[in-house]
Amino acid sequence: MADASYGLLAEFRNENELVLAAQSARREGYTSLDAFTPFPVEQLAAPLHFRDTRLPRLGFLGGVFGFVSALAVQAYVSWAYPLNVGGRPLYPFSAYGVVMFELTVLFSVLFLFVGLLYLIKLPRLNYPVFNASRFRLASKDRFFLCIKADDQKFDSNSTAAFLKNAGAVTVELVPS
Amino acid sequence: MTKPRQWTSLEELEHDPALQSWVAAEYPAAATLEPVARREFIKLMAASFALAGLTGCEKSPFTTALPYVDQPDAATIGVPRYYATAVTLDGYAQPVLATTYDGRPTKLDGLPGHPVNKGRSDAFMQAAILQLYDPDRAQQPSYRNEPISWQDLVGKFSALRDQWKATQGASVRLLVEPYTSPTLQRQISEWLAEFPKTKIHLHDPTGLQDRRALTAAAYGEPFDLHYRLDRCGTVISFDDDFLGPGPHQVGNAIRWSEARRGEGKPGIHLYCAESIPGATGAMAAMRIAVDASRMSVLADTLAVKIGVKAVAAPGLSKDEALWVSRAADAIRNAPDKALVTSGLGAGRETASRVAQINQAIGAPGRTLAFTKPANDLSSSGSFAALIDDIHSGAVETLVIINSNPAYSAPGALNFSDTMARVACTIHIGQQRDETGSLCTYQLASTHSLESWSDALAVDGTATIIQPTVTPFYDVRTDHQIIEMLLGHGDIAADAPVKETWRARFGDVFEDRWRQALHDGFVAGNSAPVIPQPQNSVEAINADNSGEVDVVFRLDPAVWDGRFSNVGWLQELPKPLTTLTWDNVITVSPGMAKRNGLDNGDHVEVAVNGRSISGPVWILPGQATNTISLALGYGRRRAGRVGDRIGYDAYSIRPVDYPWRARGTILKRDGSSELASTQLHHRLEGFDFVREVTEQHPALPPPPSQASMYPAWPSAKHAWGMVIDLDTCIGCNACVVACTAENNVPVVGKDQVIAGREMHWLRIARYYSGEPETPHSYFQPIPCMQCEDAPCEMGCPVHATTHSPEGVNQMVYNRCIGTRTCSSYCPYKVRRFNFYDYRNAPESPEQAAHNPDVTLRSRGVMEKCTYCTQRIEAAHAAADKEGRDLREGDIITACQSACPTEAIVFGDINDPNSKISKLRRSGRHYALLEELGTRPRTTYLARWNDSPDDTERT
Amino acid sequence: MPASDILPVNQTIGGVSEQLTGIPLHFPARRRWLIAMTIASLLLALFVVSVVALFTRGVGIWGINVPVTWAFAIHNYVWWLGIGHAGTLISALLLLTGSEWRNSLNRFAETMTLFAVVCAGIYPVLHLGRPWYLYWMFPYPATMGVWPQFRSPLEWDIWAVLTYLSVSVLFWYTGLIPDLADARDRAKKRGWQIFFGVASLGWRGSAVHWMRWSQAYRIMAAIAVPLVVSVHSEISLLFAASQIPGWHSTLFPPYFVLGAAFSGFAVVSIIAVALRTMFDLKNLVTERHLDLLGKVLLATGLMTAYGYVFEIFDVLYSGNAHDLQTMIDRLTGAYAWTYWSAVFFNFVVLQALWWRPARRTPWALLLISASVVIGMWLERYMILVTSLYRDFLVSSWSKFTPSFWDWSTYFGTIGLFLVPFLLAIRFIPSISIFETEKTLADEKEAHHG
Amino acid sequence: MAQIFSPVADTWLRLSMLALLALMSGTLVGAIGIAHSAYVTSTDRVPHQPVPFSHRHHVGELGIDCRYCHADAEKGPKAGLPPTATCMTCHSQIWTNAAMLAPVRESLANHTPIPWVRVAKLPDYVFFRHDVHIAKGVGCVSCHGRIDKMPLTYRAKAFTMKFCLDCHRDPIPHLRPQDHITDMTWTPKNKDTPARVSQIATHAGIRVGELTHCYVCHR
Repeated sequence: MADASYGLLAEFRNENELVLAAQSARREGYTSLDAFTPFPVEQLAAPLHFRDTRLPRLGFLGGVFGFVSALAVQAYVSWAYPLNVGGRPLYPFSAYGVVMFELTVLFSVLFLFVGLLYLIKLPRLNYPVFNASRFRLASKDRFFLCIKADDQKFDSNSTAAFLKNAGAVTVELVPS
Repeated sequence: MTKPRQWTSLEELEHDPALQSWVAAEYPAAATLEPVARREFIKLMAASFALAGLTGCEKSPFTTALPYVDQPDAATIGVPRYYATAVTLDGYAQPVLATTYDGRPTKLDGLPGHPVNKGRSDAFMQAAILQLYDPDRAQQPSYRNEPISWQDLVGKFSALRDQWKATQGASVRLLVEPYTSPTLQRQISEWLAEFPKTKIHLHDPTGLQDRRALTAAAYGEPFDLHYRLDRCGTVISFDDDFLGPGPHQVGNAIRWSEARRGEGKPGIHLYCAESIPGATGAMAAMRIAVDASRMSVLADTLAVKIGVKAVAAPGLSKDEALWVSRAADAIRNAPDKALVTSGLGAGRETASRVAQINQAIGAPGRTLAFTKPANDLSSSGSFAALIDDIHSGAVETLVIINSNPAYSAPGALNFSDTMARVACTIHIGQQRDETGSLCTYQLASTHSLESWSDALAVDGTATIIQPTVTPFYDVRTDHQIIEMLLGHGDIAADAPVKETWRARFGDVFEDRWRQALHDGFVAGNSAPVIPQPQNSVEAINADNSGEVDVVFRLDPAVWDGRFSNVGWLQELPKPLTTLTWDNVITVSPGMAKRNGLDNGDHVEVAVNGRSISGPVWILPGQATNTISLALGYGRRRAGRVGDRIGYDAYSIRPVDYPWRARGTILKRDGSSELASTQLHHRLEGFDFVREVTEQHPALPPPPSQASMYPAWPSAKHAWGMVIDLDTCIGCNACVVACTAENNVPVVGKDQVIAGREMHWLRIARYYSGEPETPHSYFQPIPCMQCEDAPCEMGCPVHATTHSPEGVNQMVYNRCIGTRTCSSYCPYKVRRFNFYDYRNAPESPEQAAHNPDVTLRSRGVMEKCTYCTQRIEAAHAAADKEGRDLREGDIITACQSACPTEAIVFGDINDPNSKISKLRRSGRHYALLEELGTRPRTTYLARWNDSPDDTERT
Repeated sequence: MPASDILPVNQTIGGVSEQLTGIPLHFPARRRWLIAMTIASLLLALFVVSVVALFTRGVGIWGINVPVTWAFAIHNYVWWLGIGHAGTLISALLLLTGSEWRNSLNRFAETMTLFAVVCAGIYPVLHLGRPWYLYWMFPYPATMGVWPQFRSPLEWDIWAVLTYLSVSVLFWYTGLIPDLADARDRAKKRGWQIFFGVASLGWRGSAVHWMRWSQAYRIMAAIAVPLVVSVHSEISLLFAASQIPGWHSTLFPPYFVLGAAFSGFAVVSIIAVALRTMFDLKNLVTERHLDLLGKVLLATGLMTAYGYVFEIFDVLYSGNAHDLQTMIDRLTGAYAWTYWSAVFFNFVVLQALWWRPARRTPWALLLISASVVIGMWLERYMILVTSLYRDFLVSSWSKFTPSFWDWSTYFGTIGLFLVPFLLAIRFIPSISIFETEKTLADEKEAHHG
Repeated sequence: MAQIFSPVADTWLRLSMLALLALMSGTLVGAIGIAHSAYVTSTDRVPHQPVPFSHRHHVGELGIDCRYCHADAEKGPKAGLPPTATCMTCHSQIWTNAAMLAPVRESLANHTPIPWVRVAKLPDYVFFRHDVHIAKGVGCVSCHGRIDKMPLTYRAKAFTMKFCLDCHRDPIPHLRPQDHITDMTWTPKNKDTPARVSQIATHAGIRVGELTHCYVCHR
């Protein structure tokens, strides 16, 4: 186990090659995989075993929070200083509706955004993969598959060989 | 309002310099006044702790407070005191009850219990208080326009008197305007006793003497006429606007409204022939527009119909004939309740004819009362005569008492230059005005509210005028000054008046004096007489020069010009035109069409050789060939407010008969923007003003309005207001009263043009029908205090909410100025401070403010509050006594001013209150009822008593 | 190229990346940008002057009065907010409907939205009589014990606008992160690297990140759409909640929303054409895009026109005397010119878009869009002034004339909009890189079968 | 390619983000706090007076009734400050030439008022009436605090709108029998004592529920 290294980074020409490589890696029994692409590639969800719904649930939670707090604030205001405003009811729920909706949306989106950053652990300016020489292409037109060093099956040589066979243009050992 | 405690003297406030340093702190401006003036100014401010709202918001949490050094027992800080006294108009007393806070008069109301005005008031009376605080007043006497002390004057006068003695006063002339003051009368006779050859001349711009001249023509000797409108069923008026502005307005309006209310139907019907639309015509059952010079023709025809022997009149138009016959019918139906009147514009021959008709129907003693003038001035020389004497060099000294001939004399006489030929001219007056500034001596005199004097009301009831505040400038009362001229030195202000009345009251002087001061008047008025009219009607050879009748009218806002420097009145929308800050030349729609005139276009009006030019205003209902000029404008030395506004109609006023002339009108280039507060007057078929007829005396009941919301519980009392459109004569008294009570700012002409006038209460003026023969309506519009107020719903910060008693509350200090409330208000009664409209903190007007009402800063909304300060004061008083509020505890400013009691305020929860009864009337309706705003301010429909029952709205 | 194609396939993904990151990194068209910037800054200066004058002297410097207590301030507020609607609609709505052509437009559309909403949001503050008390509109424990009044449409506004602004910012930034990373990686200079590095929060395009990101982005889009609709409906309540004739109508919410989208798309078209020529982006913003924009413009325009027609029908059907009075005033009164020129600029000119070449000729589309922007401005003027200057009581009828300061403040806000917008297109990728790349990739995919 | 940022950069970024968050929320809380603070409500200052008048001595030790000097309190809206003459009723007899009383003597001599500094001052748009509050049984101490313990006078209660509202919403507990209005130490005894009964009596006729609308104090 090479603790000094973060993992092996293999470069592919397009997303299909990347997806195939990812699938075969999974078949080979590699579990600690990651991929880096210039744009979202849905087909990677299966090989990377991604089925997490925490974010949507966070968004819902935020919505509920906004809804309730808006209702609470407005009702409290009427309760705290009951004033006759144009003969309208003291608790005009129809009028509360607007602000309730607005805050529902606001907090839902806030939760989503903060939740996203929290779950993907950003901001993170310094990260091992940035050490890779060709990694800057990952945001341009190259597709990278990464088998991390903490994988049980990881072995710098054999894994590198496997990646070459999978059709990688280049394979690079990324120091951590 | 519980009967206010009335005060009989000021001694507790006199000579209390205790507060100088305080005033210096609070009113830096006081320091800029001359030392003497300053001392007096401080007296004025005596004992006022921080005046509410004067400083928009505090600078520091801790401010200096200055107590009395020795507090008079009478003074309770912050509690108003009331003085019964009077201000004057045309020399007549207008009895007032003056409210003073900590020594500052802040409000004038009609004097309750006075036989003439019964506690009611008019615009002039309300606004008189602002003249007291006029920053442009003459603040000390001057000699050749240099300040001089009274002591020195006493010396100079004795020198003068020696000259006069030499000629027994032959070289001396006194110039007076019509006056009623017994003390002045006494002093003048004293003068004549000392200088027997002195001549008195009369300058009469407002026509008191001309009216007497008319009666003299009709009855052989001068009389004052009093219309007993309360006993009338029918009144025929020939160009006599007896409900219009003037000293008689309040009395006439009260009597007319008493008759008008009747039982279930109008008790009095007016038939008006008018050349210029006025309040009277607006209230008429049948009105016809007739050129001023044709009035006598109509009068003759009426005389024939009534059976008074009269020359058969030349042919009348169809409308004229119809009007005359209807009028004649009305008289025949109830001759014992009929009265025929004629105005100055109608001329001498009409007056004589009218006198005969009245005689024929037995009006004298029944519907028409006569009194001998309490102070008959007909013996005194005319103004023209004075001019001649001056030219002949017979005049060496001219004493002008409270008159401004340099401005208000007919231009043809060219008084200003003529006066220069007089060696010594002495002007006694409040203002260093057009005349004062030309005189050798300008002797600054006091305002009535700081004077000891006396005057008679129109019915002859005397009022002893007592000061409500010691003068805060170095000035003297007219009487003091005359005493000085008579060589009695600088005596106490009350001495001359006491002397007059000591003679009248005799040995019980002290008690009766005190009583008179407390009541505000001396019971007993001039005894009525019943004269015989002349049989002959002197035919005036009709002047056919010119093309049109030119009628001269006193301005409803600034009168003969004496109120020019009063901002409240300059900004007061004039009845019917709703114009402010200007005078116009009104023409008929027909004439406008003929000469291609539009509102504001400049025209030149020429009357025998002299001409003026000004903007025209097309007035629906004006007689086709009559144009009217408004006097009182074009002043040159009125002050910062009134200078250089409008044209000066005096400059073309005829000398012989100054009320009507023949002239020509000519279109000129250019036009000016006029500041009208209402741009559109045609009713456009809306039912804002509703009418009932004797056939259909009740309006259809309003549809019941369901509400999705449960009603808010009301407090024990629920305030409301009912305004009777059938008795509103649009006199503006309520508007000025509201302005005074609520510290409503004056914004100036440009802001009015921009549509930003601030009146909390506006009188909407509408007309229906054809512009040539309109029916006019007045509709006062205060805040409707809607129960379901759209405005309140719109405010994001709770700055306007509802009180449990149903008042729509506006909290200035919470307002952030979104103006949503105004946008949502269907009645547009809210007013916004687009700029900071408050007076400069150092200006004397500050002292006129009602300390119980906050001054509004820039950027906040304001509106009618039902005079909430009065409501809360009444609550506090009642709560202190542990009792409940009673009917009449609360009277709003507009209500107390209204001469016809058209405005009624009260508790709509109390089924027995006056307002509840009115709300049950068949004439009761709410404005824009269909909007479901549930207004608390509602209206009583106008009676349509037109004999031909034409549907008007 | 097949009809399904939006972007010409004769270009590489990498090429797109280089081209778009190239705009901020080594900026082409410096001169044209500088000229634009100078004009914008002058307008901004005018704005500052106007605001100083306003705050020192009060709202009296404007032409407003009673009854016309609201005019330019609220009128331009609505206009700007309307423009600010297109961005979110384009990116969110079309994202959900999977219309890939939006990928070349959404970024600058959203950027435009941000600054338009800022311009809108500043007006309610300016129009206050006492702006320094603005904070009274927020619920906070005050020593007065008085709170905001939540029945007021104006109170709703504050929340609506603030929500819309923050949501737009977050949505815009979320979509921007990957492109910032791209720019970071393309950057050679240290300064650029740090700027984009921090701005992109260290985004590294990890597949797992992409998946979470997509979740967030799509949900945001899903709630952004109803938000857009709600915001302008709510603004319309500012008028509809009153009883003023010409305002008090249930038609208003949809009428306002459609009008908003209409004016918004017009501005998007203008910007699309402008950028396209300024940065020579014909390969990414193709005639096809302009064509589609033209169609959308036509569609929303016709829907807005329906609003006009129905408004009249509404009045005639109700037969309410006051509504009738106001309608007649609008069509024939002192301000009829606003109504008729609104009709002309909004709908008459628009009809050219039925004609395919008009949609595909940049300058034609530009002119038509410009006319729509003017038309919608006039429409808002008409709605405000004609309703207020003659409401219920004849005695309160008045007039309105905008003052110099009304105009200066308005033109000033255009500077307030342009300056930050020009800075944005100067310093950040103004077309979504990764989304265009994806579109291109999918198309190439489709070609290779 | 090499890293653009060193690992420390992340720490700094996170720290600065936290700092920003703290700053924003801090400002908000701080602002609201200051508005409630003794500084803004100026309950923390003892203004300097021309004469170092001690209420503790005159009220606490000598037991002079408030209304002896503030005579208008029951009659009108303003309690009023004592005229110099009132001071001199005693000080013409005692401390006749105490240095600290010099300003008082001068005031009488030159007939110029003593420029006291007002401690209990409400904004100009608030209309408060002493008389009705006293008539309904609100004691001096309720607003002016333990004046009898003040060597020099200061503002004991923060005159915020909340302060007024608290009492206007539910006046009953704050009321007292008329004969204890100026009493600094009076407190309601347990329910059934006569004091309590008379207290109930005093607030008969108080329009509870009608005292919190705006026009009660603002006009």
